[in-house]
Amino acid sequence: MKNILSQMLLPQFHKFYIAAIILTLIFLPLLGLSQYVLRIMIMIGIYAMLAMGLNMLTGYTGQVSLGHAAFYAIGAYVSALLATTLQLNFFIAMLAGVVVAAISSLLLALTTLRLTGTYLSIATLGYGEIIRMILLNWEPVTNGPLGVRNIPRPSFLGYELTLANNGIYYLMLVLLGIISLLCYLIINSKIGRAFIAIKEDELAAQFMGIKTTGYKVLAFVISASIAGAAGSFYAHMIRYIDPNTFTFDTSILMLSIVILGGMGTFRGMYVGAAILIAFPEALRFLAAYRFVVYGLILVLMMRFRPQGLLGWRSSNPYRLSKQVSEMLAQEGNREITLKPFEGKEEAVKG
Amino acid sequence: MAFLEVKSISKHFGGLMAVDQVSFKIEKGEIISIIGPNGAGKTTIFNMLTGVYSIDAGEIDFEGKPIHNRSPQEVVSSGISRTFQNIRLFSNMRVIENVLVGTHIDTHYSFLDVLLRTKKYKKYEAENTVKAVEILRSIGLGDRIHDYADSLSYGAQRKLEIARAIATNAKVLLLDEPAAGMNPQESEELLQFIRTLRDGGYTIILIEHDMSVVMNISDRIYVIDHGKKIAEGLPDEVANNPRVIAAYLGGEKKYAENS
Amino acid sequence: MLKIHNLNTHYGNIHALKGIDLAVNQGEIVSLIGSNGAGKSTTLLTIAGLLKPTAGSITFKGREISNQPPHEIVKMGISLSPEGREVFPGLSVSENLTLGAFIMKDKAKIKTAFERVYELFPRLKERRNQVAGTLSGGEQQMLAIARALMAEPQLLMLDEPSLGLAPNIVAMIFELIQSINQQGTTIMLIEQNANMAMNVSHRTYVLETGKISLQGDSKELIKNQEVKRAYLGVV
Amino acid sequence: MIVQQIFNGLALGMSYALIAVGYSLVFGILRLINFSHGSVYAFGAHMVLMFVSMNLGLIPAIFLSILLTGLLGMLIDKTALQPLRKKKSIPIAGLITTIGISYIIQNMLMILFGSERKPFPALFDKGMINILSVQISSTQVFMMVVSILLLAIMTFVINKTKIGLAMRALSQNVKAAHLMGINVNFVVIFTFFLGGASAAIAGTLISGYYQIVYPTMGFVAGLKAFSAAVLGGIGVLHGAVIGGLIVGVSESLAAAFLGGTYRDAVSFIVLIIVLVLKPDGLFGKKGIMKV
Amino acid sequence: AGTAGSKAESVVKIAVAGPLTGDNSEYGIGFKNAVELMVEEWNERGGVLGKTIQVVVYDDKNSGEEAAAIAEKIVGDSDIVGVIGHFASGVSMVASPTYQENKMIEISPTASHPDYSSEGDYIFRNNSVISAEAEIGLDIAINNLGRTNIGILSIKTDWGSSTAGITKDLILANDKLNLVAQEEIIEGSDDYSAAVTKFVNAGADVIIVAGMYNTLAPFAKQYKQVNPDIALVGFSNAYSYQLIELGGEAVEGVTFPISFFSGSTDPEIQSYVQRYIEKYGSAPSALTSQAYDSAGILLQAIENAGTTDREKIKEELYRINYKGVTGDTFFNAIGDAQKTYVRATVKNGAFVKVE
Ligand SMILES: Nc1ncnc2c1ncn2[C@@H]1O[C@H](COP(=O)(O)OP(=O)(O)OP(=O)(O)O)[C@@H](O)[C@H]1O
Ligand SMILES: Nc1ncnc2c1ncn2[C@@H]1O[C@H](COP(=O)(O)OP(=O)(O)OP(=O)(O)O)[C@@H](O)[C@H]1O
Ligand SMILES: [Mg+2]
Ligand SMILES: [Mg+2]
Repeated sequence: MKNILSQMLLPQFHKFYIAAIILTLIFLPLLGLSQYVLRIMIMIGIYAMLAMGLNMLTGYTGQVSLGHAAFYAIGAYVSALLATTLQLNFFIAMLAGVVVAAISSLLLALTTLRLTGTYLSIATLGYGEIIRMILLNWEPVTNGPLGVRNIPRPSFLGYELTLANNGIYYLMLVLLGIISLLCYLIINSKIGRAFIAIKEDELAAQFMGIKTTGYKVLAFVISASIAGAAGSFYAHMIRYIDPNTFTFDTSILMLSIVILGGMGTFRGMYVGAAILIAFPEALRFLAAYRFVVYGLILVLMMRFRPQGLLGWRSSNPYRLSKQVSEMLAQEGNREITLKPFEGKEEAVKG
Repeated sequence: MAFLEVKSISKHFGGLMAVDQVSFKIEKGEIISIIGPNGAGKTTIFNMLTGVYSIDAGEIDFEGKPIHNRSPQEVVSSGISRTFQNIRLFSNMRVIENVLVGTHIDTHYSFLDVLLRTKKYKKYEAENTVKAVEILRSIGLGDRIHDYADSLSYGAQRKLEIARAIATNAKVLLLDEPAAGMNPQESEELLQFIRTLRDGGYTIILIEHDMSVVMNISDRIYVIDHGKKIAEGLPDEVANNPRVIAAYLGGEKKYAENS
Repeated sequence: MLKIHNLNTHYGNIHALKGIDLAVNQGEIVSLIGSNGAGKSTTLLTIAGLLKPTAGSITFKGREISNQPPHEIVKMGISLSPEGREVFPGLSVSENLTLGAFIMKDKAKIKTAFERVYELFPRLKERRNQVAGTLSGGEQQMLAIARALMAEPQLLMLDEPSLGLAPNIVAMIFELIQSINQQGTTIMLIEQNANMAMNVSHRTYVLETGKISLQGDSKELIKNQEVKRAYLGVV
Repeated sequence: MIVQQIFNGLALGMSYALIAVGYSLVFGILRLINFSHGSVYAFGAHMVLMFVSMNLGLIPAIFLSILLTGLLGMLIDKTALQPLRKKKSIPIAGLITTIGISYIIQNMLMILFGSERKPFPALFDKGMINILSVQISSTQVFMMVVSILLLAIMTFVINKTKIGLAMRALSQNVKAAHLMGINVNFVVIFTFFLGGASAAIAGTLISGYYQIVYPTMGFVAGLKAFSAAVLGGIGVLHGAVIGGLIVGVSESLAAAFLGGTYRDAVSFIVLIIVLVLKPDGLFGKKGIMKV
Repeated sequence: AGTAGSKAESVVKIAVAGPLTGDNSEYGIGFKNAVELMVEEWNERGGVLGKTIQVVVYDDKNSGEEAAAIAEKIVGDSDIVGVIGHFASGVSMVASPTYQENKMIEISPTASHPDYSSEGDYIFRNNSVISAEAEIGLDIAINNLGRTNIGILSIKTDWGSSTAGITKDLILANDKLNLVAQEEIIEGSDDYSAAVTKFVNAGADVIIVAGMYNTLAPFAKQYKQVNPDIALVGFSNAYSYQLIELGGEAVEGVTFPISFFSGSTDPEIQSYVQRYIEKYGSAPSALTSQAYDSAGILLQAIENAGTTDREKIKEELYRINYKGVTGDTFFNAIGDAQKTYVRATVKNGAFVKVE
């Protein structure tokens, strides 16, 4: 039994699973799911995006943000305001939301460069609250507590995407796909390795020549941009936003997904989001006890899997690209003499 | 002009003079050792060389250029790399990934290359991976590349630290007690490995309390006590220096037994 | 004094100790040697109660201790100077030492214990107000050993006490081991420098990948060809 | 008016300080941000209310509540956090656990007591004192005295007693603490007891001051208190108190000169400015980093 | 969707949506209680159109995200003829596009956002209209309490800010009145000392408080410690027995406009209050009573329409003139309830009408 299971987890099967899941997701709406279920799927998608972004910062780089709702809010507001006042197209408005979220995260990261650990977390928490206060107080622009209403739905080539025509759902899938791909590309590069090295041992990372502050700022900007994109999508999906959506609770929910799913994993983000968004809905029958049980679930899940649901070390070998394997095979087991680096062109002397 | 020259550097912590006007130099391809009693200031010298601490006075020149009071990153990119007295690996990364992090500094592709998976990206990734595997093979960790760093035994972890330091394209390696925690057999292997590095052209500065290693490998030895240099010279000279014996080696020359 | 029977310890899936049998008699110095990763440290950690064995028994003075929490084991008179020093980095040297005597109630005894370790390690006395985290590696090692001595244990376990120490201090430590042993403390010793360990100890166990492969009188084992080749670095 | 506003801020700050001490205590020992502290604080206040309604008298009610809330702290550790320690999990896992616990406590309080604001008996209400045209209520004075007392006791326990030494040792190196013969679980549970008891004291005093209790009372106050603890240098108890006062005064002044809706923003801006200038908080020690 | 009338079911469902968990659950639970009470009364009389009325309750935790999902759930159930809810305007407005698109009637007893009811013709509000109430509030300050140095305290929500804004304009338009200070607060803190000090220093003799009971009561307490002579004006949504419970002596003399008065001699209101207390153990507040009437209005409209076809019911709603416990209610063209107000004050720990 265990053998079959571990067989199924072999890397050669991975592609197959991923393809199967993607296909299911694509054909799901055609099965006549209710709009209620669809909406929940969309919320799961949004939180998966948010978690994916926060994961870059917290899961991989080890910087715990307790104020990520701020970037979610900025993306939502910038995009919503541009779309309602200037009638900008959704995609352009979203781009603007992403850019502003990125810039604001850059400012935050640059001011808090010297902070580490809990001190950084609290600074981000403070930042989240400050942004919310700005949304509430800067009435001429944000409309204060009245929020922004009548946000246009996304439209694509003149075709309006709604819940009913599944357009919103597919847009969510596409966005989530793009964000996942981006994260995948970044993590599987020197940037990703630098992120993880910083999380593991920042000082040692510096001695590897990694400009740690630069990479931490980069992680901030990447994760804030993703949150901004998710915020923009949320605003155009829900069509009314006010400061109450972007509270500390929202930041905590994102963080919970990242940790519960498994920091520094991809699959954990989808599963974590699915669980934490679907549970409150599934627990409706409990009435007043709904969030008591929700809390209990959080406690129990951490108790039994403190490293996150899907946070295990892969027992698969490290994947060497074909090119590398060939180069190594060619080399065989020939004796290697290590020589110090002398500049690329210069011949090396003994 | 020496390859690496330390000119009368000092460092104090509060009232404690941890390093007091220490000077030494090393030529390309040499192995020198810094020895001395516990708390003499050896690790502090490494910390000043690599930018962990700023220096209170003095100068450090590498290849004719001053490198003191630079950030660790700048020091590494100039070609000086180190290991730590207390092992500092990226424990949740695999062995090969640890070494790949070491190649970071020599990976010159941009963010755009990453997103587009350009040829440049692929070339660097492939070359660096091959390089990493080669380093690991040569240090005897070729069959452990897939393991996670913290599942290695102590001795293997020390080797991995050295491999990671080499991967940064270092010309000078600063090794802080590399043989600590190794049994005589393993120290002997390490000794051989350090020799081959030297033969390959690396310059090495060693801090070590294991005299069987120090005396057998060093071209020259500097002895520090209470932050001050108290002796320098060839291994034999140092080993027979009464001051060194009194302050450090103790009554008998135990190292001789194992050579 | 200490009897270990069929001891098994796991780290998750890793089977680190695979049925160890070992005994330490009152007044002995017993050394434990073996290559990297053989399971030496694991054995001591299991005795100290920091790791829970998955099978087997450990009795100390006739009492089963494998099911006891670490602090109870310390109270019974077992003290460990662990691998990796494990000092309290933010506390001062003297606070570290005070903690070494945590289980002792008698103030006067604590005072003499302080005097004794300060005499043994004048460097620690000199630095008694420095926070331990800023000590040099060797100074921390001294602190770890001194701290283990503070509780005046009946069984003292030292995991690589010479690690990172200057040769003259190493020599001092080995003299110390012999002298406190003569004063009645039983000692279990792990050393990479097997030669020195076997020179001071009465008996030696050789560990290989979680199992005892050899055991016997240190004086005899030191002549064993296999031991010589594998652990003493002489061919 | 400025003087009056500063005094208003000090009184408010004292309330943050009272809560902050509990955060700081648990963080100082366990490196754990105990997100359940805010709801434990609300729990403490509700228990007083419950015992009062059982006609036990105010003082016995307060003591019972302190005891019971302390026990709740112990229960939290025993059932939820101790298993995590056993598994040597990453510290942040504990954070999610405490969030879960805070959900449980808060929602249970709502089910049992309702979410509405309920009146709480006034404590030590002897009217206002007027000093140089500054109005101070006797309750405020009382609150300050108790906070300083609480701080003094806690500081004494941590710095001068054996269990305090064990607590500090534990915060530095758990493995070594075991080896010293310290009963780690006991010390942690004791810490949680102190944390819970201090939350109950804070809950009682603050509720007595505002004469209000409700299940979510610990949310915003807890957030501010936690920031205050960090501002002062988390883990340093007097830092928590000073941090609380700074947050309180900056809030009060912001409300006075910019308007009430800016108070939160300003207090967080002050927090960030302080941290940018002093990255380890006002009294925080720099982490010992020896390479 | 939306033609539930074709079904030959023997039940008619009404949904209640509001916070049943979370910080605002007291209000959501009030909704649920009130609607269930109203439905019980109707069912005792034989239901509506001969069918039994059933209440289905949805908890939105006062969160927009949850409300959006719930709305989909509600419109997916073709037996439901209308929704009483949601609580906060922001939450209502996330859900209302879904209701509007699916021709589901929504009557919010509490939403106060100025634009809420213009979300569509199926979207109604049975809450007081801010401008009308603000005017009366000010009139109370001047004529009932005889004060002219006015301070305004408001909570920073759509309702609080709008009320404060309108009140302020009215004061500025009147030469005899002084606006001495205006303060806004954010919910979450119970500390009003900064605002009190400012009002005191500005020499205010009356404060108009645009907040619920949970702002008004502690504010009164803290204010009266410093200045026992201050006069306070509240609004109808602070009308709740909890105001007195929480404020004690400090709320003596607080006066507000109300459309629901629990001490009314009207037998209908008497019996409602009685029944409510019997069933739930506490007196109904103004907001709860608005929910009670909202349910009554919806049911009356169904009866008037003679069908469960939601389009027809909606049209009936625009024609209705409902005599409920919160006074006579009719909706204007955009779906806002128009109400008549009386004034009440707290005297000797009870609400009494001001003549
Ligand atoms: N950050 C610091 N603050 C205070 N004192 C320090 C600090 N770093 C080092 N020291 C002190 O400076 C002295 C030199 O320390 P260093 O680590 O350089 O010694 P070392 O020669 O490497 O010794 P060892 O052989 O034991 O590793 C020691 O006495 C140490 O206690
Ligand atoms: N924390 C751990 N997690 C997983 N495996 C471990 C852990 N610690 C030790 N091991 C494994 O257990 C085995 C025994 O380790 P142990 O530390 O006891 O060896 P040792 O004999 O003390 O070696 P060394 O001489 O290197 O100190 C090794 O294979 C090691 O890899
Ligand atoms: Mg050193
Ligand atoms: Mg070991």
